[in-house]
Amino acid sequence: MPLLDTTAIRADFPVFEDRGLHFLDSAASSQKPRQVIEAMADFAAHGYANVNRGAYRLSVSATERYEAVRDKVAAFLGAGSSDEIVFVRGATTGINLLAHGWGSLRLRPDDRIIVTEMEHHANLVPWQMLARRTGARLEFIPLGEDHRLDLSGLDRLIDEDTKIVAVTGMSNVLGTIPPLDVILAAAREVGAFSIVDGAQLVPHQPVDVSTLGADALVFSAHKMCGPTGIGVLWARPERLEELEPIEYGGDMISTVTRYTATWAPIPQRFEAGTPPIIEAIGLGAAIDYVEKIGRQAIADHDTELTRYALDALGDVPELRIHGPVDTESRGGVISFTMADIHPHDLATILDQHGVAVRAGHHCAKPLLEILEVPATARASFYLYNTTEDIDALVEALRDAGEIFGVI
Amino acid sequence: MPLLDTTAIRADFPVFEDRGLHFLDSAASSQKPRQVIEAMADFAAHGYANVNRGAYRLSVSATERYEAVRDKVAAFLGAGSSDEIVFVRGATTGINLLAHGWGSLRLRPDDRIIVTEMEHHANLVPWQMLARRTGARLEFIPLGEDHRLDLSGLDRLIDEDTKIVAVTGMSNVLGTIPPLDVILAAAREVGAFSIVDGAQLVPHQPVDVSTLGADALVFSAHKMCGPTGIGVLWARPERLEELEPIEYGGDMISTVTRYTATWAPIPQRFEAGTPPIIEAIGLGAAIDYVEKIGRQAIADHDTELTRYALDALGDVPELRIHGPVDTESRGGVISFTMADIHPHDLATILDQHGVAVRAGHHCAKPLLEILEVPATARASFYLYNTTEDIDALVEALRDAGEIFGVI
Amino acid sequence: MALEELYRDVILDHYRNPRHRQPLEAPDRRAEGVNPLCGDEVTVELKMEGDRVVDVAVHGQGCSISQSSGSMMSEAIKGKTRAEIEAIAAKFHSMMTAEDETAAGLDPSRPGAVLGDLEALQGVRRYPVRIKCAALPWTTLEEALGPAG
Amino acid sequence: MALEELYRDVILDHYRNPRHRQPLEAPDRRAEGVNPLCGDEVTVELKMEGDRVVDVAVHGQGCSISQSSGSMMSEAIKGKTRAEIEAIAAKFHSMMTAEDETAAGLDPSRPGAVLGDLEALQGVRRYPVRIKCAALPWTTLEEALGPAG
Ligand SMILES: Cc1ncc(COP(=O)(O)O)c(C=O)c1O
Ligand SMILES: Cc1ncc(COP(=O)(O)O)c(C=O)c1O
Repeated sequence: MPLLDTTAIRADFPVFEDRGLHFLDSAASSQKPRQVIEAMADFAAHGYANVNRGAYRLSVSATERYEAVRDKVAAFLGAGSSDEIVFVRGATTGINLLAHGWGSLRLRPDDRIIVTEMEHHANLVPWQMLARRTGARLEFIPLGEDHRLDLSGLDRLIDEDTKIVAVTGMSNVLGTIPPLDVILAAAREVGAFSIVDGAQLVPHQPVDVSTLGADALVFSAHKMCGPTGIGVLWARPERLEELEPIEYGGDMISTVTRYTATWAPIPQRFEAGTPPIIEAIGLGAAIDYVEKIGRQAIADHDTELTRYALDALGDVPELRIHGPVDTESRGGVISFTMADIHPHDLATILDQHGVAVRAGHHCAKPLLEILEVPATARASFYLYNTTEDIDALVEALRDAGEIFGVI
Repeated sequence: MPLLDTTAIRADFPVFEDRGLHFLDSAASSQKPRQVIEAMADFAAHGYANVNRGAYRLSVSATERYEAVRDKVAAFLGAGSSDEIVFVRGATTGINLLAHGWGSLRLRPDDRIIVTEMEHHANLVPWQMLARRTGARLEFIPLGEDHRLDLSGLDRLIDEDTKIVAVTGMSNVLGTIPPLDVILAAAREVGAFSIVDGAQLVPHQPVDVSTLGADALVFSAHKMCGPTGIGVLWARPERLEELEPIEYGGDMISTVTRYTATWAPIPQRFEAGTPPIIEAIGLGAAIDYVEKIGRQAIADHDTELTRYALDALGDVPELRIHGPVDTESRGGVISFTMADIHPHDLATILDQHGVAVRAGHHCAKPLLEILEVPATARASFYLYNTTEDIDALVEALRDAGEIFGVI
Repeated sequence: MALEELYRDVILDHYRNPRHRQPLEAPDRRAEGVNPLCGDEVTVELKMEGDRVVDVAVHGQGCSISQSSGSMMSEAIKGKTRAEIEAIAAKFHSMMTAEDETAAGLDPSRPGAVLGDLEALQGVRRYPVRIKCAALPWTTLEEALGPAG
Repeated sequence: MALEELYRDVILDHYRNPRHRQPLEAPDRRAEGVNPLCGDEVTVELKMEGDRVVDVAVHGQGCSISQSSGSMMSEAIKGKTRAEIEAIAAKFHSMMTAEDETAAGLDPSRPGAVLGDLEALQGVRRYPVRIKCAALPWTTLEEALGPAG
């Protein structure tokens, strides 16, 4: 039923040589195909040197390969130019850069920052702290009954005082994909800086910033078959012009005297110090990998698995799903609880069945507050998952129900 | 003459399968041994999952391996506890964290920040900007005639108003190793926060923070046979207690409500978001590699090569060395210029001989101002270099002299 | 799959029917513990008479391991002196880290003889990530008791 | 090793004896260019009469390639109209990026016939990292001239 040739794909991922592993935690971080692992190892072995300012061939070619990944990312996102691509450590770092480098300078008391009730801490705590520093007010687009956003009050929330609208592209707890077009249009109308936390979205769906309507987008390589240690901040050139660098050091300066410094052009200005060079090569290989399979195909595959899982989980007694129970505007992330079994206990039992799920607050405590659960277990799908993984999940859940005597 | 078995060592570094490569740019970044490359590839292939909060075995073992590297770093540095080790993106990020997270909150107008005239921009520009934000004054321990620091005015520079003393452990331009003990003792006397930029020092010398006398030390893995994308901030527990986190997001919080958050214990508090997990494994392997060879042996090897090079370069007509011309308190970094040949032209010619050196301002523009040169060429040594590399350098320099008609 | 070894009935019983859960009116000592990795929470409240814990409350939220451990702990320490409690805690910790029952100082032929219900938690030993769950009430108790003096 | 191809005598001559180095008294136009990667600097000053560059100064600091390119450029553009300069610049850029002399529109049998001394810079083509050095004076000139109008 799923659309991808998972047999071929799984053969690319060495971790699945362990046949008993049902890895359902890609929302935390994805596994890595050998194409990515080998590209990094090969570059580290034979092509490595520090980038920029190098006058010898090894360094020149390393610089070219590093910069070629910037071009690749720009093309991948539909950006107008590679200069709109800033390499950062990850989604978290990208959001913090925007909060410190734009928000701190521009927000005034009683300005508004709008987020949603389903943000990851990475797209919440930086805005809380920005609000505290500047006196701006943080407000929330609420969650509706259906585990989707309730946009009925959007006009009141996003008004002339609204300076920043930061919204997740896909909830890492519920799987919900918000109606970005509506929210971003409202932000544009009032001239607010609009930011999409693409950590969950970009690895799983085609995203084209030329039509997205956002001012900025962040994502991490490690959730998209790529390495840890690198992520991307894309922003419109006008917004990057407004952004002040917050990390200072080598490679981000134009001139330095004893007491003053001026900044290098964008995007280097935001990349102080030796960048994650080997990781950039890995990100390039990850994009190649994902593009070869096709982002739409991945999205469709996610959807099919989600449909299958919602169905199968619906038959498990005492199981409660937290999130939309259809596949409309949702990704392959399913949170659940089962009777009074604590999610950590669930996860331990599932683990004994080879089923890897995450349990906890998923870095979204205020959302779990609303869901009125201290924790959930979460299964999430990616291009290498199969319906067998879901069957194993369901069987393990039944075992958990029996061990705890709830079914 | 050098003390290390470079034949065996070079066999560990795949890049040297290119026999014609004389890599003399380790001060910018070192090459990577297969032990490091393979450890990372193997972990990415078979041991990878996101760390923390994982309730399944793969994630638990990834977390344990990640945290074991923290222990390894603590032992490597002689730290009292693993809780004193913060993983950062690199030396630059570590220094910026201290400037923002400690300096911004604690400095008052007319407080003093002391650096030296031979700092890398990474240990200069963050302090310039901190001075600007807080009204504190930035002052410099001057360079003496002998390309070493002139400490004669130290008493006046480091006084009760001095709140931060940030000094390089080894100049990345001159090779000079400052008398850290004297400077750090002066800082301690007045209660200033003392910081050693160990980017060049730690990879090349035994460094033991239990006797160093500093409050904090930073270094990057990539200059020490390790990967890009990770570095270390060590600081005394009391100082880490005083430090505010500056990046907010997952894994660094204890509780989060809609409008407030409290921080996780140290050091997690300073590590927002998914950390450089694969890179940490690489750093662990790099430490193993360096420790197997021995840091004192590496330092001695550097010294022998430096002695040989200073000798050989001394015989090249028209060549001028910028930095100490003996091996006393200096590392294996030699900057030079030759007659009116621009360093970039030198580097291009050397590159044609397979000799990789860096040319430019080496991210130390104020120092080059003092040296009265806009740029230098720089050769730097590491555990895989041999006297043949230096012979090739000298021969290439003679060729350059001939092409430019200066010798 | 030794899951039955982990989730013994007595654990599930304490999880579902925690003892001494009712907060004390005016506790002499109180401490809150959190496992930052999983979010489990435990609060320990003590009523002291001299060196003796005359009443105790343990409440919180979290997995069956942390909560049952807290419940069992409350039974084990009530009425005991600090010295007696320290001895129990030491036995408990060695049970969590020991190789097997005998090494842990338990008596395999007489289950429960040494640590009572707490012995049911020894299966946790095989699940290193859960040991912190079992230990949480105990570290919180330690904090509540404070240094001897 | 085609280093002699790169560092031709005429380049070294311009490097050491740069033409039109003396800053102008009251330039009509001026621009400063920096190559952020290597730090090379070039300043271009122009004295205009209508569309024509009647006097020029080029000074700066950097490698033999950027500085000789500036010096040669100053000779090539002095007295020329904007349109003529644009034509020279176009030829120069195609020389830098072309596959070989013929593709670059040069005449291999008559060195210097098309671009004068500037043709000596064609060896730079084989050193991609240095092309930016050669181009720096030209991009700075473009900035000094500003958009046509
Ligand atoms: C002395 C010194 N400090 C700091 C740095 C910055 O290190 P990184 O670029 O890895 O952050 C370097 C390396 O370039 C250096 O040589
Ligand atoms: C929605 C969302 N935003 C942000 C993040 C943070 O990403 P990272 O930890 O890679 O910085 C995550 C991942 O945990 C996420 O799921």
